[in-house]
Amino acid sequence: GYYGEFGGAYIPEMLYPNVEELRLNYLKIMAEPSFKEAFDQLLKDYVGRPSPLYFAKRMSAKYKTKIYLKREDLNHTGAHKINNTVGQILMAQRLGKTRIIAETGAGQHGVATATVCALMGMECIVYMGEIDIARQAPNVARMKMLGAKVVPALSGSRTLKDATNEAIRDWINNPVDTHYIIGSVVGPHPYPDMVARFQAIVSEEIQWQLKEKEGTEKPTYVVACVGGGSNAAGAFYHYLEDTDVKLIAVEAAGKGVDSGESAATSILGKEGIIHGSKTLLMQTKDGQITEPYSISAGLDYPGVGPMHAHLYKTGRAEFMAITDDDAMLAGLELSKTEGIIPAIETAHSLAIFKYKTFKPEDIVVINLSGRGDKDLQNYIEYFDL
Amino acid sequence: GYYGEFGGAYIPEMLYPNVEELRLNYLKIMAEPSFKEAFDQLLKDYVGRPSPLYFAKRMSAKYKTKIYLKREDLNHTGAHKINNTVGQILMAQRLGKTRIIAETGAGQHGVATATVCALMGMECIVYMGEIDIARQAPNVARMKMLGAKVVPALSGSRTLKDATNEAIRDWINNPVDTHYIIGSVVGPHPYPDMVARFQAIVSEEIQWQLKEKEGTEKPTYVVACVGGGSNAAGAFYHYLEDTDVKLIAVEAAGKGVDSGESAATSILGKEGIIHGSKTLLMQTKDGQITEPYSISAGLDYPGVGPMHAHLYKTGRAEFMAITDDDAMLAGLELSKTEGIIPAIETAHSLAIFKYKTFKPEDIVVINLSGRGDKDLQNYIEYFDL
Amino acid sequence: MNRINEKLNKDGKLLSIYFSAGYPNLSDTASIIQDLEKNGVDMIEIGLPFSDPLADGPTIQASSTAALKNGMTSDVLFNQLKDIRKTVSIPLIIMGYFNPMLQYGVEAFCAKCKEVGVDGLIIPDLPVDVYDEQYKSVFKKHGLINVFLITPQTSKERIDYIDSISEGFIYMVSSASVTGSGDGFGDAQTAYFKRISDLNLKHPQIVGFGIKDEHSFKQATTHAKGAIIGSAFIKHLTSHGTEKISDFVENIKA
Amino acid sequence: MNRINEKLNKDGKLLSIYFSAGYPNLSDTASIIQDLEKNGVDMIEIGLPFSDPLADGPTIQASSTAALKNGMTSDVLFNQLKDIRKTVSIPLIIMGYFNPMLQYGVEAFCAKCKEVGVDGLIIPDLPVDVYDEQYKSVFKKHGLINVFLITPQTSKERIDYIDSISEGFIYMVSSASVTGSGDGFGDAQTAYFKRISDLNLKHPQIVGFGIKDEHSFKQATTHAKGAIIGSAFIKHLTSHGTEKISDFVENIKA
Repeated sequence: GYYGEFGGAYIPEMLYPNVEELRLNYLKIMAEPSFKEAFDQLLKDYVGRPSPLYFAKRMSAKYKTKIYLKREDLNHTGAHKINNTVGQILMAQRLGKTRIIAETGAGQHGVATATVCALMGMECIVYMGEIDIARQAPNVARMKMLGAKVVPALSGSRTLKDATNEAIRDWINNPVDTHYIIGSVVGPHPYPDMVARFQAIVSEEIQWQLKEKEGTEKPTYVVACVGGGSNAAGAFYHYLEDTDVKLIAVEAAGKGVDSGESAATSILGKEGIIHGSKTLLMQTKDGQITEPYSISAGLDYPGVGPMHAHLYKTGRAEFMAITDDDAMLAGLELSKTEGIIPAIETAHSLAIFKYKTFKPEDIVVINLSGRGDKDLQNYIEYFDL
Repeated sequence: GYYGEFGGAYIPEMLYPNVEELRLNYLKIMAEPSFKEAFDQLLKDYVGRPSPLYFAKRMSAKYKTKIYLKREDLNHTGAHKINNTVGQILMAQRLGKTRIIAETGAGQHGVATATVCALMGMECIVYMGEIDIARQAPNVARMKMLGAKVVPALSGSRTLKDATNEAIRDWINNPVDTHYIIGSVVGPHPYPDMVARFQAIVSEEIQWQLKEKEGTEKPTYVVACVGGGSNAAGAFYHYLEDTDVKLIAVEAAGKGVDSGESAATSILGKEGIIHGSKTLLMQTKDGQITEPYSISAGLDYPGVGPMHAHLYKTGRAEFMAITDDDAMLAGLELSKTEGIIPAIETAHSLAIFKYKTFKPEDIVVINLSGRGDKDLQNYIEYFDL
Repeated sequence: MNRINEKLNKDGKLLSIYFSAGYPNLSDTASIIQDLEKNGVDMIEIGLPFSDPLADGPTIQASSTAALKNGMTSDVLFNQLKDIRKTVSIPLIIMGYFNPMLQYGVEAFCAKCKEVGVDGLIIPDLPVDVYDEQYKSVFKKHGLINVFLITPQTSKERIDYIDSISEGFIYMVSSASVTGSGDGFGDAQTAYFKRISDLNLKHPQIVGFGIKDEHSFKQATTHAKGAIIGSAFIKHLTSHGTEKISDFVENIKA
Repeated sequence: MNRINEKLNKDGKLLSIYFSAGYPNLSDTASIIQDLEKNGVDMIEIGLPFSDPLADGPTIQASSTAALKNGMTSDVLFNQLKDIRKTVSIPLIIMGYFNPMLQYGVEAFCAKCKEVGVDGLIIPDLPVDVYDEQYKSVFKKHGLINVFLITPQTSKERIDYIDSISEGFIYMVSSASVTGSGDGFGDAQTAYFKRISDLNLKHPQIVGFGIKDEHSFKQATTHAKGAIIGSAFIKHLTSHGTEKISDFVENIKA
């Protein structure tokens, strides 16, 4: 359950049976042919996989390199999140669970969870910070349309971190019938590993798609934004051991890495424990977890998955920090250049071309983790559209 | 250029050269291998085709028949509209055009047009009724993000019909460099035929996908909603000649077919000329075109494509009219039953199960023409979410 | 002989005026026609208003919309014109979109035109080939001249076709643009007028779109038989009502 | 011998009280401890507040948040406790989440505990196996007892493991639920208390979660050595401040 020194399961004893049940079973269940079949079928017919690997011609011309976009924005519900929730709902069924809980920040994981619960006819409770509920009304409405109960987290800063605390409390209170669908590669082992395996379909597809297009499975670079880190985990997964392929993880610098309003967890964080996992997190010198800031609601998580902490610590991945302003401009640029409005999370990845030059023969695969419809209000206000 | 008695090109002489140029070239261009290749490539890598044919297990169980959903909602920009705009932008390039105009009502076709213009780096002007601009702010913002100029139609009822008038005027004023991307199977010949051919990919895929799943290319029924009729044209296309396959076209009854607030064009319309085509349209006895009503902004067009007028007149397709209330409830039902929030247009198709019973062995393919994100505000208000 | 042909056969340049029937007030139609003739106008296009006039600019659309709101319909118009030939002798042409005529019944519409003394029709969205195939005989039966448009983009071949099927004049659209836009004629347009004139077609051309004053009327009629003024006259009606029609006409013919 | 073991060795049922250090006021910590001992409380859990206390209910979280806002830190707490052993002799346990300890340095934290006279720790999110592998020797070196939790869902095998590694008592969570919820104990819970008691573990059990009054204290201690009250005491502090601690304790021990 560790990535180097990071990971583990730093959980209260009350959670031990739940987490242990999952730990003992998840690999076995994932290996069952009937599970694989059901998972693959849903990814294909319900999620709409494979998501295309799209050669961005005009962006490539502009930045004089070969830019491919992995189109997770085309998945059902509009982001990579659904890959994981489809996997976990099947897992929950096989574990005999009848009740699903989840946390959500911007609401994307909440929607993806509510979606698979509707699909399977399972009860769904989504914890969401009271402030986020007010900020993300459309996603709250989507969850309700899908039949989920959205419970406001009233404690702490009333945002994602607190919603996660509430979800964990719910799980503690409902240890037998409930499965907790964590939305990123965070939380106690086996979550980071399990979520990464469900998201690994992203790099699995990149391999054969790139082979078709470029005759090689190996891009020069794989680029992904990192909040908790699930889309990056998926895009990196099959390349982790292959050092021919360079990995770039892009974090949210908010108003600037040193501004005090940032979510550049790897750069600013120190080793510690958050939500059951040892990793890098933003905290005071006393070990209190601090509230991060990013214009992107999906990136303002104070921790980062243990896999990414390890990638940072070992230097396997290059970490870049992109400000709000750079991200917004990159989002607009992709819209005008390729006709794709990206999620603001994703826009961070696209902003690296401002700071990093690639060779003409480089193949740069960017994981286009989500579509920007959910962020329209932000874009409208930022650019005064 | 005719479907039975319907169709033709009832256009002012000022438009003759443009329409004639298109008429003389469109089939030839569409048959060019390089065109087909570019079109297929974009449909695959950019739009995300094939869209899945999804077996809706829980809906099927509920209605005791085999229900398949053709997932056009998973296309880039969220609806079937993009199939046509991708085709037309390639057509415009090959005709040497440098400027694109379009009309839009709810904004979906405007977004799909702005998208392909951004993709190709072409100037894009979208006409939209002043009232629709106010009602559909998110789609207006999307078009602006994509670099399009949105011009308000200030005349008449300031909705779709008037936006179409303005687009036609623009075309009259710019006969040489401009291509007009019409969004549905309406307008003068060759538009209805050309748009239907670009949308025909929908039924082409249904054929082989159903063959994979059910061992037959032929569903018992194909169901699609009809405003102008492009999604139905695409879903019906390859089954038009095959009377083993029953076709159901679903129109918007608004507050009731006889309420005076309806968009059930085929049932309520009379033969006439609208936007260059002879078809069925809603009009006064003096031949003035009337303003239709539907809760769905995509269905409140006073005309219908000439193909559909012909399908209605000949009885080849069964036409049903579904009210606002039935559609909204069907949209909620699909959300809670399958985890898919449909566009309100599409929700009309899903409401037929309330009125029509199918046999257990029937295969009912419903064209899920678009996703409901754009309609969230409507759903929120209607259900008080 | 149709009044239109009679008029075309005369020497001199023709001033034709378009206005929307039923505008500014529903009952103004007949008196405007009478005033126009009285002030020396040679021919009149009576606009039958339509809800979706896609070849018209904002000015004419606005007058159409107002006329519809005033209650104008095909029936009302024919009723207003039923005694017009008692006082008016210049050619009268109804200009309107095809759908209202279709709903009225094309045959019935033509019969009514003949009955009240209308001499011809201009139907922008009835293409010449559809007319040729389906409606020519009905028009002829009722002695109506159908007028077709050409534009700077119309090919020589098509101009010849239109010339061959025409019986009155050819409506020469000054530029490929909806009515009411433009600001006098430039070199391209005058060259176009000359080019068409030089074709020596069987039927004379009357220029429409963009004529608003003495200057543009003269430009237009240097090579053509006449010119039609629409938007500028509607604007005059909007500003000055029906009282000062003489001022408007005098300004053009000055 | 560690004060905890001394206390456990005595006859009678033990009342242990939890409160958040630095609540209601930053400087209340020492006086609350003194008052609790004065009123006959047998053992105290001093809560080191944490920003994200995921095993706590709303009452304790609110007191933690208030304490943090008051300025509570590990350093401040150790400073407040530096003379505590001059006046207090009952066992003192720091209960807190692992991250603040990790930032302080586990070794340094343990050393400080020893220095000020803290006898043990309860760290809900430090799993027993991680403790076993990585931190046991540090705790032992500083004479600190680490207390582990069991719940109704804990397997017999795991209970045995926890019993084997424990040195003081076993913190028996009354139900798999966060602190401060529940409403007295039902049959399932009392059966669970008896089931654990019947295991005759090496280490005594003290029940936590859900004890709030004389009745629930008696229920909890029928089969267990003692019980811990947290949320109910915090609520008392919130309502009555630090003045009437005697009332609270008397009500439990009545």
